[in-house]
Amino acid sequence: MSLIIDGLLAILAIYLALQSLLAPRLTQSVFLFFAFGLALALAWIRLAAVDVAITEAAIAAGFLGVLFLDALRDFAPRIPAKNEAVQKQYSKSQTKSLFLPRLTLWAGLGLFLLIALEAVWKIPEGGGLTAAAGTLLPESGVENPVTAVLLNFRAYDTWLEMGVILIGLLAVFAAGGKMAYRKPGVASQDPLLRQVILFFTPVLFLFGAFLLYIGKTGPGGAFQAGVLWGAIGILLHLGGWPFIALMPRWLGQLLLTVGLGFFLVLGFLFMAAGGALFEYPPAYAGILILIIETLAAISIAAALSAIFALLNQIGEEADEIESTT
Amino acid sequence: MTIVELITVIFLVVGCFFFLAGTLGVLRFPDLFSRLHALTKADNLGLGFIAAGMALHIASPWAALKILLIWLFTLLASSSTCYLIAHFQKEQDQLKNRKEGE
Amino acid sequence: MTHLPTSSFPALLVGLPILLATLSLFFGSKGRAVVGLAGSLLTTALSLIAIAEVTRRGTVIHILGGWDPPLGILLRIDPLAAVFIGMLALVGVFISLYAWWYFRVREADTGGLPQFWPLWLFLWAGMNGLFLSNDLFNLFVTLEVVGISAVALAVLSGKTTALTAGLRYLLAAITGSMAYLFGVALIYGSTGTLDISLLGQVLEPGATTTFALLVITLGLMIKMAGFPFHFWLPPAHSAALAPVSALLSALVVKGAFYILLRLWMEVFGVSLTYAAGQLIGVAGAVAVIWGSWQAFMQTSLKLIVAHSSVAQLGYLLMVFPLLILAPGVTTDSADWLSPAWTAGIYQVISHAFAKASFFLSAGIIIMALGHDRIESLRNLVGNMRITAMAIGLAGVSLIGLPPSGGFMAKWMLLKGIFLSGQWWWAPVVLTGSLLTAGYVFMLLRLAFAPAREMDTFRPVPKSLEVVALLLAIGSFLIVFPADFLIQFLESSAVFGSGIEPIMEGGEYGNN
Amino acid sequence: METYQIYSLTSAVLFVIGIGGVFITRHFIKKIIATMIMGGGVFLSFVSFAERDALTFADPVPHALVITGIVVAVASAAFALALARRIYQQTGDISFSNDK
Amino acid sequence: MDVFFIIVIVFLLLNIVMGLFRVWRGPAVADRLLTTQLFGTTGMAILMVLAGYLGELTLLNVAITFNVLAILLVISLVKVWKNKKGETK
Repeated sequence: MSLIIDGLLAILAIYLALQSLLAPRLTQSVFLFFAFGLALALAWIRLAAVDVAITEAAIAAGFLGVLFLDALRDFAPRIPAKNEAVQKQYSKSQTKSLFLPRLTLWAGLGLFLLIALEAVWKIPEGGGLTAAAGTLLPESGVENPVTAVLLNFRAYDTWLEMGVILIGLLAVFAAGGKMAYRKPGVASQDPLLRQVILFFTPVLFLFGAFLLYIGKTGPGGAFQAGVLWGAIGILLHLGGWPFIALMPRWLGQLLLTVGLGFFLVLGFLFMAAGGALFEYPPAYAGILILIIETLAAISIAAALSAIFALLNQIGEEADEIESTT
Repeated sequence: MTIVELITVIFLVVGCFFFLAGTLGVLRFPDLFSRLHALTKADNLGLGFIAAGMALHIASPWAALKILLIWLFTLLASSSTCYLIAHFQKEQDQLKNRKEGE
Repeated sequence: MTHLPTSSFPALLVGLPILLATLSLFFGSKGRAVVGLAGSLLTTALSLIAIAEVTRRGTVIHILGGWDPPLGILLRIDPLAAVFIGMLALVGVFISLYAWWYFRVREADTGGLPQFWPLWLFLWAGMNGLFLSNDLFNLFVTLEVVGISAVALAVLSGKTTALTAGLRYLLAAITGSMAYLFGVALIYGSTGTLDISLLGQVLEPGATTTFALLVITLGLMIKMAGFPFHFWLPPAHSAALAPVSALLSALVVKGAFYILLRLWMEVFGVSLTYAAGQLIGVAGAVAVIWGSWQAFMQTSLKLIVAHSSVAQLGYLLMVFPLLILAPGVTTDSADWLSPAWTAGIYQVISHAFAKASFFLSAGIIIMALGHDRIESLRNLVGNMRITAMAIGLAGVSLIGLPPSGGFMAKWMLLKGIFLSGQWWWAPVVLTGSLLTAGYVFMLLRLAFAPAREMDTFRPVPKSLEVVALLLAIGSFLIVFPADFLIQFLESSAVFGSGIEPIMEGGEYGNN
Repeated sequence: METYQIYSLTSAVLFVIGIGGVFITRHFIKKIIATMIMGGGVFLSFVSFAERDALTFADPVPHALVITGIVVAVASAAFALALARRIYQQTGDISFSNDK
Repeated sequence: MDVFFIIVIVFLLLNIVMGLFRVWRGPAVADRLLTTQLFGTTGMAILMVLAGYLGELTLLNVAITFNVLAILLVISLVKVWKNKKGETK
């Protein structure tokens, strides 16, 4: 009976994915993609992956949504006006493409789909690592198995991944060229907007802290908390208080690197004491993991809000160029 | 079927009705402002009924508190949303009219 | 695998560059350069010490967090990984030295590019992690570290061509890693482990494994620009700044090749067929011919070098058909396996040295001329003797003339081809070499030709030219320790192994 | 048909839609969305296998891998968006010009 | 009772599907944003019902996450698209 829900969700997800690629307008695409994120979040819940669902909710509903919406303003309003020639060429080349190559392309994709479906249909029962994780869980220092895997059993992956976030920020810097990033913002004039931002800032902070703490025993943890805290930075930036740009340079750099750095230095310390990298004594594992998670959440939050601020700056620059021409 | 279950069912059905009303409003109303109206009023009412029904069903004070919090936040968020979007659209319309007037 | 001696070197090889990269973020562009160069030297020293440790103790491992696989992650340096790490360290340190002077000279117009050094150290750490990792998902994370930092380096100049090429590169990289990850998901679902050594024992053939092999190969082919997914490579590599082009072309693409080689030989033996090897060999052969021909047709130096990379990567793919034996042949009777492996390893190393030298020389020429159209190379010998020599030597190594490392690679490849009886690859190798000779000698002819119009050569620091020349000489010097290197590699379990495909109608056909 | 099978089949479909979309769509943003859809498919397959292998709790390893993967995918998507916007700002192009 | 919950969830999902029409139609970007709000609210309702149906109270945390981040999109639209022509055609 509950398969109806699953079937409906599956059809919805596939439909949304297809439509977000086929929709003729970019805004349609992007908003259908947001809806796709929601469908996925519901799918995670049906599959009993609440940790993943919180992450997806935070990322898809929050961070990615804001990034795409911010990117849309570059593309959406001007395409019909400015680039009519491009548009014409665009539609022309679409109709011009030959029938036969298209047919081969679609046939190839169809064949690929069929063997993909066969592969997942016939997949043998691997058994997974549930039992292994279950037996070792008491030694990990936390009660939530997902947190145990993330911060203890496979801490190396998590650590490298925090490196990836930092690299992502550096990469956005690299793509941005030599832009004047440290512009003081203009505080928003709208009283309600200010109140909303001021109200939601502590709410986001408290809920993030709650998720961070609860991550020890139940769904939640550093990433979810990091995204929620990053949303604070984004809100403040949007409200005209770009505090990341205004804080002293060293403090910003400290916030960005403290998660990655502390994680590694702690690992090196225990390695010097005779263990392996990221090997924690079981008695202290719980408290060490909590400290690492807190610092990691701070770094993730700082990195995400800085990424948003930089992308937003690219848009502002584009606006300025447009308004001068 | 106990009396609590009956109340839960009634609350959920009423909630679903309001959700349907809200969605129909979003689909059928002619302009953005009335659609906003339908969405932010009816859906929140629907959510409130469903929240109340589920709080009764789960019957744990901690969960009830969380559900209440969710509902209050949603009320706050959607009333601000309503205002902000309406204000935004008004400015956009004005801007458009001015541009067309030029 | 867990019975092998443990060592801290694997952890340090990844940890140290990342620690230094993180540290360098606290400095301005000058401080970053100092930390970056010091970090490069330190990492190189550490890599060499680690290799010495491996020659002494054999394969060493590091069990991260003390959790045994399959739940935990294991890092290991076996001789094969040690050779790749050594190549990365030696080529990397020269590129670092070049970059140090390059950005000092160009500080006025690039602002010193403060992002270069931290990204380069992150890239280095990611490459080290990739060579060391023994875990499929961890390989994905290291691939992403390498991929994102590589694209970020490629777009540093901020020019439109670089940005467009960079976006194409990034989309290809994301698509490649997602395809790879889908394969990993299927393998995890069907076996419940991610550890490469364990997978080699438990993986069963079947539709799922075959599809996983297909998407993983597809993803890695996109990442290493194997034909027909080479489209992103020439624009991205030619539009980047000179030190970046060098490290992208010489080092980064080798990462995906390394994973492909490891996974085919250590994990997917059960699913591979003779035809699969032939197919990837054909892709390699087409890449050799197409890339060399395209390089021959280009008129700007960097595009010639970038297209030549497509061709040289094709040679790497042509090793695979030799490693998968025809039905009925056993590993013991196949005496071409050792030459084929040697050819692959030597192709990787000699291409790394020669291509790095070539791109660095191209950077010097751009610095001197302001552009890199080849008709202005006239009288290069008169103006910049050292750079002309570097281009000549690197070109000779790419063609595969004795006594270069490239010669060693191509000669061993031909030996393997003839011993295995797969003679149809031989014309491809020879044609590729002829075409390579065509564009290299075209460049050299121009370099020796008397100047027709007066192209002004601005002075360029001698140190830059010397670094490029040293790399070119390096591609010759690597031939001398060949005996030692092959002996060292033979202590690795995977080196010299071949795959005996299970015939149709056997276990594989029934599934 | 089990619950996990519905989702693992869906994951294969999403993966193919994504990989097709990357090559077929033209607009930069749509290409980026296509890579994210591909990622969604991959993560869905991981989590569906985790549900299949559940004992008292679902297999935590794929959940952890997916959380890692989502964050990695977001970092690369942010970078891709930055590149796409800069290209549009400099040239007005919304797709790779020499795509046929 | 379980059957009833499933019916409610399916009903709410169909509600979302109907709402998609507005994403398709637009016409203004604000209209499309409106539907993401609709999805958010409906999604929260689904989450609550699922929490009761599965007896998994942690799902409420997912709902709160949706809840506190839903406002982010609206604020970013309002701030970011200010003085933009918007999509009118």
